[in-house]
Amino acid sequence: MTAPHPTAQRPLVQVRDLKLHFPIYGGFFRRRIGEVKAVDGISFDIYEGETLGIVGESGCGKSTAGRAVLRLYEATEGSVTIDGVDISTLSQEALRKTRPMMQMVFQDPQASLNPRMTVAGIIGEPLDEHTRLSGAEKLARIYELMDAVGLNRDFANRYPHAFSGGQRQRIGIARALALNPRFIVCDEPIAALDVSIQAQVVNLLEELQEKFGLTYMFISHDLSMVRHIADRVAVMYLGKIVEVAPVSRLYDAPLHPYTEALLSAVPEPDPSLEGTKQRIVLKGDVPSPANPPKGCNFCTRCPKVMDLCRTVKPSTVEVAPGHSVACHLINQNGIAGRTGGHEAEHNQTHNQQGEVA
Amino acid sequence: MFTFTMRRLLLAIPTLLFIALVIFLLLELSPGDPMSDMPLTIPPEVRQQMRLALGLGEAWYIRFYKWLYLFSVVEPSHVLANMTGYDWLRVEGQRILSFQTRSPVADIIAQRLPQTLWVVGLSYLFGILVAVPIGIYSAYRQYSWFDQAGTFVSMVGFSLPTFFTGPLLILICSICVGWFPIISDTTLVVDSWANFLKQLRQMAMPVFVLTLYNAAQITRFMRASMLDNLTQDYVRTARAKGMTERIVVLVHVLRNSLIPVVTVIALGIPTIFTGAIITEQVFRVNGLGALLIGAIYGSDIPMVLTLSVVFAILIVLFNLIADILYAVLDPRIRYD
Amino acid sequence: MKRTMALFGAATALAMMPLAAHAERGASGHLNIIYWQAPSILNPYLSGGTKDVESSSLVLEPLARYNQNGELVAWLAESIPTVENGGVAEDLTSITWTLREGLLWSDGTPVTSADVAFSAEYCMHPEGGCAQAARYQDVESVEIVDERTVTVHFSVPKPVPYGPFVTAQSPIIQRAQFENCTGARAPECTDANFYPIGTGAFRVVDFRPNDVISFEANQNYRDPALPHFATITFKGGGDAASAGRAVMETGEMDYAWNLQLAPDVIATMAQGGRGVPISAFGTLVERIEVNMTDPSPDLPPEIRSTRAAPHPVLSDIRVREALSRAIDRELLVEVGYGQAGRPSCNLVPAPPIFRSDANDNCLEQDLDRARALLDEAGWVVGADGIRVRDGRRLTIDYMTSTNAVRQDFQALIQQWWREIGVEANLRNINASVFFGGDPGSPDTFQKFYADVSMYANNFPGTDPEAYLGAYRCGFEPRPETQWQGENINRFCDPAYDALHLQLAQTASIEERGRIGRELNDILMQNYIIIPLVDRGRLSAHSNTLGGVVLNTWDSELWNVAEWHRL
Amino acid sequence: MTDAVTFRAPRNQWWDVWDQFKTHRGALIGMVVFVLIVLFCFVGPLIWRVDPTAIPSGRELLRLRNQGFSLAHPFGTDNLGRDMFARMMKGGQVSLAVGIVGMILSILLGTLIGVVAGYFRRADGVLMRLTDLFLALPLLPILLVMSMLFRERLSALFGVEVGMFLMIVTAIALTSWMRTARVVRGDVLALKEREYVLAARSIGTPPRRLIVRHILPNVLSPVMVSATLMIATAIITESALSFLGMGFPPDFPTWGRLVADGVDYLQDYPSRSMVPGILISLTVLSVNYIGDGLRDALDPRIRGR
Repeated sequence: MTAPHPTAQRPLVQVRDLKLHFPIYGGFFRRRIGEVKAVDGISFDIYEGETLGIVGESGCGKSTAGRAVLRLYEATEGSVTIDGVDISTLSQEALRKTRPMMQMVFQDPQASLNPRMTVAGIIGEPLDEHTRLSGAEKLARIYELMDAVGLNRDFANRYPHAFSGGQRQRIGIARALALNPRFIVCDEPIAALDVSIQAQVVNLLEELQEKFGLTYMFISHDLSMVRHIADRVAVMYLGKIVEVAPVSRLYDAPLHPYTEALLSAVPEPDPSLEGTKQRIVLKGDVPSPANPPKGCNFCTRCPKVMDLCRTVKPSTVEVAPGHSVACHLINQNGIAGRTGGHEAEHNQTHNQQGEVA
Repeated sequence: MFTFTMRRLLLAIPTLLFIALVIFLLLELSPGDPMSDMPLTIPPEVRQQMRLALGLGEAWYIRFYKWLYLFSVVEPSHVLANMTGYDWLRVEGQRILSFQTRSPVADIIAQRLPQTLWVVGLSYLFGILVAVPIGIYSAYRQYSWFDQAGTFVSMVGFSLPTFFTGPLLILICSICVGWFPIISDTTLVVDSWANFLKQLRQMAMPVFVLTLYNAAQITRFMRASMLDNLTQDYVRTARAKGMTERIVVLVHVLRNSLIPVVTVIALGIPTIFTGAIITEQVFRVNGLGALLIGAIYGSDIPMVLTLSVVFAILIVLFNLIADILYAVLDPRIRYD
Repeated sequence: MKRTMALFGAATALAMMPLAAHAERGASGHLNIIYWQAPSILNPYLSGGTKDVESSSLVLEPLARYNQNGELVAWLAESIPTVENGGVAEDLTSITWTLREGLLWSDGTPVTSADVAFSAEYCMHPEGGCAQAARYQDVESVEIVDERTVTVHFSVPKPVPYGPFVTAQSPIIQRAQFENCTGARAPECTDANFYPIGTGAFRVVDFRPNDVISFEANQNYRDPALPHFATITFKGGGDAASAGRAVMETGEMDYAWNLQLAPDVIATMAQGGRGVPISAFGTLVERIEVNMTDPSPDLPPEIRSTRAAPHPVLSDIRVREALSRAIDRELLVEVGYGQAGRPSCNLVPAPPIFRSDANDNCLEQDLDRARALLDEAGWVVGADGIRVRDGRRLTIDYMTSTNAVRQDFQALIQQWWREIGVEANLRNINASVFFGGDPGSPDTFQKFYADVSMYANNFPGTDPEAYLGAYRCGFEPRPETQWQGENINRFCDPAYDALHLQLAQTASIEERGRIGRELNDILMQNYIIIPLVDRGRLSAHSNTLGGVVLNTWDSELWNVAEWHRL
Repeated sequence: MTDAVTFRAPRNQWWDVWDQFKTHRGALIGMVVFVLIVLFCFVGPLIWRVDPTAIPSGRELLRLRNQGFSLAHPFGTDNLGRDMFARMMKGGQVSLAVGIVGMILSILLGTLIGVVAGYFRRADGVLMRLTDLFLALPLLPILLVMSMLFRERLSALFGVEVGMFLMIVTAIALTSWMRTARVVRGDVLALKEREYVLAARSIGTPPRRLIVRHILPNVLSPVMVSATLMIATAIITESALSFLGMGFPPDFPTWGRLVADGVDYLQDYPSRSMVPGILISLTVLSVNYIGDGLRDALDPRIRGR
């Protein structure tokens, strides 16, 4: 599980300065008095065949970002180019035509399946929308998909309420695969599942990626799972990406204080090491995205906050190939050995996990 | 909350204006004519003159504008003056005159209001008083014989049209048995015990019929709302804490169940004023409902328009009150 | 019907009895009257509605009025002016009235000729919208001769000069009260319109429009012993059935007006034993008006139902006669009106001098004759029993206002017509639309977008000149007149017009009777109008109420001063 | 929509609904009664072949009218000698048809407006104001105006009776859709945020099909409940209109009309208004019970218990 060399591959998805602001109306005349900056100017690329993990606390805008990338929400600003097509400017009809290329797997397998449709109906819906298969062809395709995700063919005529959570998520995955997409946004696909099932689903996703050459944007708050599946990871905080790096680099040498804090919270599987782990506990709450801090978004909770952070927004700097950070510490001091201690520690954990994987 | 209320009130103004316009145009388009109940012996020229004297010669928008001015400025000033006793509040000039009676519409409405309030208001009150305990008990003992009977009676309550129960009651209670008068004496002043009894007797039948209907509806709401709450976790918790059943049901469950019921009751209040058209007709209670239908039959445009807009105002107002009540009673709901 | 007459006679006899027991004003106590149509105003000049005119007749009185036999009797006037007694000018252009001596308004002020003249002025004001303006037609001026005398000058000779100030429809109102209420200001005087000061036996204590009125005896009434009742509650609203019940069954009310109910319903109520129904006949005739013009919707609107397009079927007198012959009028009366109706073959059924007996053959239903007439007209019975001629089915659009009795009549007549091979399409229209006269509505009786229509009409007073005048050429409703006009049938016959002109110039009552009958016969024998029922007035009074004399020529309450408790 | 697949159909969830419905005794009885009434009105005339408008000819009428219950005339005859049994069937046809068609129109209108208002944010404000407006409008003037504007055209197109029927049904629908619209809008607002709707959008399902496939089936249960209540409301509204003289004309039997006509005869021939009155009440009662049962059966919380 080495990071693919970014430059060697073609970016399939290019997100540039994507913003999604939900307006807030208020006051006597319901004027627009502000906006919730759910996604506030994020940019990243996803290369063909790779998995980009998006991590962050709940409410940081990662799900919204995922939906905005697929243009399920209309972005306020910015562009999303998938396979050379700028989907942020397409007409509704043209967008509809490009939908087969990009699909989504949802967080809650219960809520993402229409309780009044059969499994066959749910998996077949994309086929109805985008293909003109005959009844038999469609059925064949549905079975094929069910086989692919490991569902018993006999279940085709059942309704979702008859299935377990993991099976439902398989249905959702089968639906996403129906049109042979190239890019799938997995929006916390395992968050609502039992731990034992989670691994099955993630493994399924990996299998499918290999088999069909899929590109994933894998949104999760489960850092260990992301580490397992992702090739590169982007860390989001309050609508912004604070750090992007290949998975090993990020886990081994996080540069942003927030990333550090997040990683410190990952449970240590080895009890002997548990004691040596330094947990960074962040103080205070996440500020409201309607009213983010003036300077760096993280300045209110950052353990290493400086005066500069409170007034000036940090710009994103590429500190190494494929590793970008938005932090004044980096900008001022370069990558100087400030975080060295941590690096070593994480290297160790990485190795152990690597063995497990 | 305050801005929410103010905003809703302000928004209500264009809504009401539009309602007034729609009703006016409907009446304007409607084929009825205020002259239609005049005897045929009155020749056409004279009818035409009478029509002109009613102001029907002017273009519709002028008449609408005039009505609007009178309704929003002159009439409120008179109502205010009558209520406060300060005569200087009155805006001089013509008032909204009914075609049928040639007298100010507001005066007639004020005259009819007490009768409607007495009969319809009282039956609404009785309806609530009867319905709430029945609703509580049928929910508490769901599927018991009491619940089944209560359900049946309340179903019958709103399945029996008042135009059917009314005459039936008259036949039984007035004609055959002779308990109650069939014609309500609207001049009766309750100043003695005997007159009070008389008033009770003449109100008995219409109040009974309407109470049955109102109670039927409120019982259903009360029962459903109680049922919703009885299955909630907090009820189990309360019981587990060792509270007596009486306190669990009458304090915890009832308080929460009343929230939707109170708003339903508030929403129903405008119907007290609009009167029960059919019941009033059947029992000859000359209230606002009877006034409205009489005015519609007589194509009395100013009367119908004024009454309808007053009703519309009440409906809008009580909708708002219901919303506010909901927010006040239910801490989960907040308007900003 | 016999029983009615007996009852009627009894009531009259009672009224005539000397009433020693009730020699004192107000001795009879309280009277309850119910009108199922509620009065909305007590000024008959502002509303022509019968309920309003009759309720105000308790307070306001005319100079003269008609009694139950249709004879003119002096009321506030000393006597009836005629040509013979010099009250009416020889050239028929003026009439001089003299008030009784010592008349007082209920507020104690004297009634003068100025009040009389003012009453005319009030109604004749062009902006007042006076409902009784027709009674003051052709009045040039009202001259005050002295305190008690006025002379009315007409612009044309008036053979019957008893329009102004006669009957409850044109009473005398107090000048002092209404002085500032003329013209456009008339409707603003709510107090005056609700509480008129009058000379009648009662004065208004409390008026609630469309609901109830309280009256008390007028302490200044001219006869110190009258009225017998001290107070009246005049209740309005509801329906005829409950009004009848309240009088005849529960005894809550003493007098109920105009009980338009099915005869068996009335009979059951009468068994209640607390009151009796009374009836009397006037000039109201339920009839079928035949459209002489083509109401086909295919015609352009400027021609449809106008004389430019004669009716393709009904222009044939034989068809019209057949339609009339097929009807069993006795049965209609039996089903619809009982003692409140009798079969009629005339447009003018009364008074006796105007009543023709030349058309009585219509009383007998004669289906064979009707069939023969249609055969003769070339209408052949088709496969489904409906007659056909030149590919056209004999179908008739039959409209009327919505009303239970009228729909029963429609059903019966439809059945009879079917028996002679005529198909009737029934239509009924809400009365407020049908009689509304809105030129924009297709459903008014004036527009007559149907082949035949059924309703009732009568004439005020006892002289049918104006009534018969409606059927002259040029009086038909048509687009140019905004569909206003009284010649509903669009009948036009120059001979008829000439004869009517003759009537307008004749003063002699016998001669007027002859011409009137002749005009009636022309209309009847042309089957322009198919009369059905002479509709009487049916009211009811309590067994304990005496002095009621039902009068169809004037207000039913005309002699209320003499009503008393038995 | 889905079922090209046809083998071993698993138990449709409607069977669960039916199972629950069956346990509600009132609803079951209500259903039986309602079906019986419908059969009486629509199949009855095929067996009882008496013309409800036939009047005995000539003077026979006087003998044959106002008869009581007998074998020849199970419900007696009216004041024109017409058979009340046949009139009751005929009247029932109209009343039930008004109830059912009025309900369908009202539900369609209410659902349409509710869905549009709930789904398309931009239409929401306007449509909800419209709902308020209609809630505050009096029914009677609307009916009068409609009768003027459309009667002749409708009569010309469909004949007098059908024309009048369409008018009344439309009027009832126009003045009763608001409650449904509000309920549906509320549900749609909630449904719209469900993930499966988002999922459908991510597939590229256009709004129209999205609504039909994913939103409508899921608002079905509140709609069905309000539909049953609507039938009852429509029957009563029509009856009340006829009673007030604003509905069908007197020569056109409907239950409401028959009650109104019979009221005058209440004393002599009480059955004349009692029978249609009882039929109205029975129909409304049974429909209300069906609605009650449906409400329980369609509520998964209750069904689960």
